[in-house]
Amino acid sequence: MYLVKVFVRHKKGILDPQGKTIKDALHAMKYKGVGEVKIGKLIDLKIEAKSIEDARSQVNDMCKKLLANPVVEQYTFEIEEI
Amino acid sequence: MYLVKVFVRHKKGILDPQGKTIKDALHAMKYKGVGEVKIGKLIDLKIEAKSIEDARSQVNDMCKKLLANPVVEQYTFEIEEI
Amino acid sequence: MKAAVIVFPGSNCDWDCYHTAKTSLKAKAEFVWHEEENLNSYDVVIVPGGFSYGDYLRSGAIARFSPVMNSLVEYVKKDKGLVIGICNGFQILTEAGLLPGALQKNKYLKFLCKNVKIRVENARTPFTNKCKPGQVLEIPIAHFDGNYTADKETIEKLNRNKQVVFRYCSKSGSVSPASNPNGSIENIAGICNEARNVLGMMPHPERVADPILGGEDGEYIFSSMLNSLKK
Amino acid sequence: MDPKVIEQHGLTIDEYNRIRKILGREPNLVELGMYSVLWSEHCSYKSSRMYLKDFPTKGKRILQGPGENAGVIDIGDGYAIAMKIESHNHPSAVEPFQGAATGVGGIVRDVFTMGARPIAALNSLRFGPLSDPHNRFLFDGVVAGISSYGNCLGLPTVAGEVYFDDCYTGNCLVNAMCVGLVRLSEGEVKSEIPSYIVKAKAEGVGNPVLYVGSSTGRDGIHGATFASVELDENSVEKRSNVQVGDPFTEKLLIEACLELLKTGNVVGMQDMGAAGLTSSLSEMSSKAGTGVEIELSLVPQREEKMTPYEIMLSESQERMVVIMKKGTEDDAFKIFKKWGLNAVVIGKVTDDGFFTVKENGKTVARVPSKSLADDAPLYERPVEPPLYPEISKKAAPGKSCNAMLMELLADTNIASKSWVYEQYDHMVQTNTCVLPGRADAAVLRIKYSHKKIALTTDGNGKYCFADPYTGGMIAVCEAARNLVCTGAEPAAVTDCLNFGNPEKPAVMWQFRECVKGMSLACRELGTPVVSGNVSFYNESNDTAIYPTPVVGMLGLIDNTPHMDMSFKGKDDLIVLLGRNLEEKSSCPKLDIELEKGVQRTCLEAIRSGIVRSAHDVSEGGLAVALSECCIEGGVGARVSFDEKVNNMSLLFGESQSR
Repeated sequence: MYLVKVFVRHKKGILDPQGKTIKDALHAMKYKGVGEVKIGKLIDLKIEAKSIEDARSQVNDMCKKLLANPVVEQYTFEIEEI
Repeated sequence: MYLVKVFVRHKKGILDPQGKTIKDALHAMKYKGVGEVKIGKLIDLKIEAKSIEDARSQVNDMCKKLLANPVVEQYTFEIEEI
Repeated sequence: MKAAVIVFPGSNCDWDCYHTAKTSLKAKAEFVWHEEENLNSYDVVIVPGGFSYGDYLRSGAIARFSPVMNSLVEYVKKDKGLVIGICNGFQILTEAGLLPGALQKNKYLKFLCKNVKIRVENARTPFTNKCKPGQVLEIPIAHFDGNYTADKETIEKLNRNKQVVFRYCSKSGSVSPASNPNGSIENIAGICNEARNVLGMMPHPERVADPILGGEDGEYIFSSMLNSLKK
Repeated sequence: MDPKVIEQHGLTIDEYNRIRKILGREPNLVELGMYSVLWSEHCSYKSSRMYLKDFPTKGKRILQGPGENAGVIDIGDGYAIAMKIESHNHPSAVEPFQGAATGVGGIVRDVFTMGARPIAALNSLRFGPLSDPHNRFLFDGVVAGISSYGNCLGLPTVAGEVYFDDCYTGNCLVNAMCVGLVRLSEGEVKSEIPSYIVKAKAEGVGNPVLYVGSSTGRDGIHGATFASVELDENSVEKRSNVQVGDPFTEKLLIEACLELLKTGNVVGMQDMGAAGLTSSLSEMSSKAGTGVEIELSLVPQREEKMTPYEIMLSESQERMVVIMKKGTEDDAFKIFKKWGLNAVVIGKVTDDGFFTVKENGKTVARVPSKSLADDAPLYERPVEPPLYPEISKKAAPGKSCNAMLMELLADTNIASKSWVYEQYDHMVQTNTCVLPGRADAAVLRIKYSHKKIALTTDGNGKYCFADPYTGGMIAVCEAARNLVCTGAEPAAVTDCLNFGNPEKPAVMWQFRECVKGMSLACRELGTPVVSGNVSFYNESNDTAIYPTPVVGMLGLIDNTPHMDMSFKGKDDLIVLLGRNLEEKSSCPKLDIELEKGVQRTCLEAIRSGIVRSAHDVSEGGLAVALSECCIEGGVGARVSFDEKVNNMSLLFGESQSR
């Protein structure tokens, strides 16, 4: 059994209205030191697989097909055996 | 300048309809090995602060007040100087 | 004339499109459940609005893997008839790669339901041949993720091939940030594919195809489709 | 049983002793939990039931009055409307988004459990002033919650009201209303409108009890008793398990349940509301005079090792109980499998009148159903008019009329609510003829018929605080007036009565007077009450809200034109119906005969075709009403009066029946 953390972020150059709104809100709450803010998705999942390589290839597949939209998003993930 | 990654997740026991629907979709796409799936928010932000302790305390504050809803969410974060 | 209205779990404008297909398209309308796989007998396929799979993960991200989508891709490749994706339908068509680009969260991070003006950018498509170029139509939008986005090359290609069919505009027809409700690049509200047999648009023409609802500009689109199918 | 545990369950010692007498023994913890929920104010109406009897509930159009999940009204052309309004105030104060979202989910289930397809939603919201950031947080979260849930269902939110007043700080009011449509006979036209009205009865000994919908978790345990307990500072932490709504599952549930009803094999159906399994099954078996036996190991569970106590009191959302004819369960399994939902037989109807709960064959609870659902102790609480000075309206310190008008138009209680309703999809299902903001009520057409219906929600806490009796009458009259201004004839009422702590005589007096006033107005205007809800304990840190009865009303338009409020063309005449009075008290008088006369005149004028728009005079008086008509119409207006009333009262006075 493997524990996977998938991080889905906007591709560079793609506008992130949510990030900007939250930065403005933080400034309004006197956190002046805050620079750029970006919002992404965090997907935690458990997966049964024959090996860590097998798990890794399945997760890559799942990200390409479903979990991330290649037109506007990019993904990275961490994987550990539990 | 510090680079912060904030992970916001549902509290234990709080229903996560998105996670369940995505798990069912992955099963329908023949990824039978997938167990529980949970969806959360990933917030990347940069912050100017006097020290790493100061940055840490500001980020904790921001999470409690805005970035995470204490009633249904919990948060953790990673911080590194850049 | 036969029209198919695809129903995904969570579609909620399916009955609205069914009624409009009968009244405005004068078609024999039928529902096609997302697990069925045969669209060849239909002249029109409508991918309706709604919240397929609750809009979870991304609008249309899961619906695109339904069995019916394989036959829709075939249907488009073999140019069997016209496909119109409205709101969630447009999102599903982009996720499935039948139309380029993606629909992101609205710029002001709020769901938005209101009448808006859109300008006909290309009056020579099966969906707009009853309109004059530059004509302004008033058609309502109702979405949280209508912010059309694509990379520079895609936008240039869309403009070059005249695939941009509608842009959000003002009452007088001018396209400017002021008349852009959701942050879409270059006010894009609707596009078609190169073959011109697939249209995706965020506004809901089926909601203004009956005078009692306070507007009839949706009729321009359905009568254009009827007109092009008769030839 | 340790008295502290009893008190924690919101039960008094007398109530506990009553339970012991019923059972002839000490209740165990599961049984105590079941009684604590069913005998809470929220479920049993123990402090209000004696006064609710005042309401008129019969009428030639009324097919189902109070007592079922929703009221049902015959609107002609073979169609009927099911409707109800309910409050979700306390959960929204703790977590606004989910509190409001699950409020919508619950009221929608109350409607389709009768067999009607939900076709419209309305809501009535009240918050503290927006100057306070926490009130802004609640307001933003509640609107976003209603929007996200309703829009996902494809249910148009077509009308409502939002008010801001100091007394609602710390105690926001979130009342959600749902309207459904059902055909009275199987029509020939293929349509999405079902034609099988079903009641919430567990009839037919041996019939299987089916659990359908989402799995059970620890959501909202003590939700029902929580609704009957005053909020205090630490109530925020206590609520670890907030109820979370899943509108996607609810949409599947609507389609699956309506499809199942078409088989004709459904004997009874009810949504799992407050305390899920406990309230639904006890009410269904008590109504049918039967008993029910269930096996908890068969209940689909989302979390591990849930105790019988947790399963019986869980308020997980999007779950229903369905009683099928013996042997027809396969219909349910097939249909619910198609829609990807649980459908499991968890027990059967029995004839011993008992609610028997087993876990792996061992009985963990066994109580008479009737004692749970119907035999809660009824209280005649002490009643005493409060001693507080008449709050007379503060005369504007010499402000010019223009300045006064501009100030009123900018007031959050009067200004445009487009920021709110543009977040609601108010057009889906293509029936909305009059969009929000355009008229005094929403107007929807009924496809395949010549009928149209008008819908509104109205209430005024300030008036009821000053004079509950008249305030109650005004709440009903104003709702009726709003419907009449769209050309509709008022037909029926559903009400949500939001009050403070009933154990305080002043609150109980306000409640009794309000109900008396509302009852009279309902009788006089011929609008019986078909359903409703009472929400007490809207009080925190010892300050109660204004007594706020909210009236949801249905109006009918036969084959005649409907109206909106916008002034249309040049040289149209502007006519004022009713009398302008100079009134000192902050609750204006209401002359019911004048009200009936004004409404009938306005309706007949509209039906005769001589009227181009109509608008009632409410908050902000005549000047605001005229401004609203001009703004909506994009035109100006010139008016003149020769009245004996001073300018301030004439322009801004809120005298009724105009």
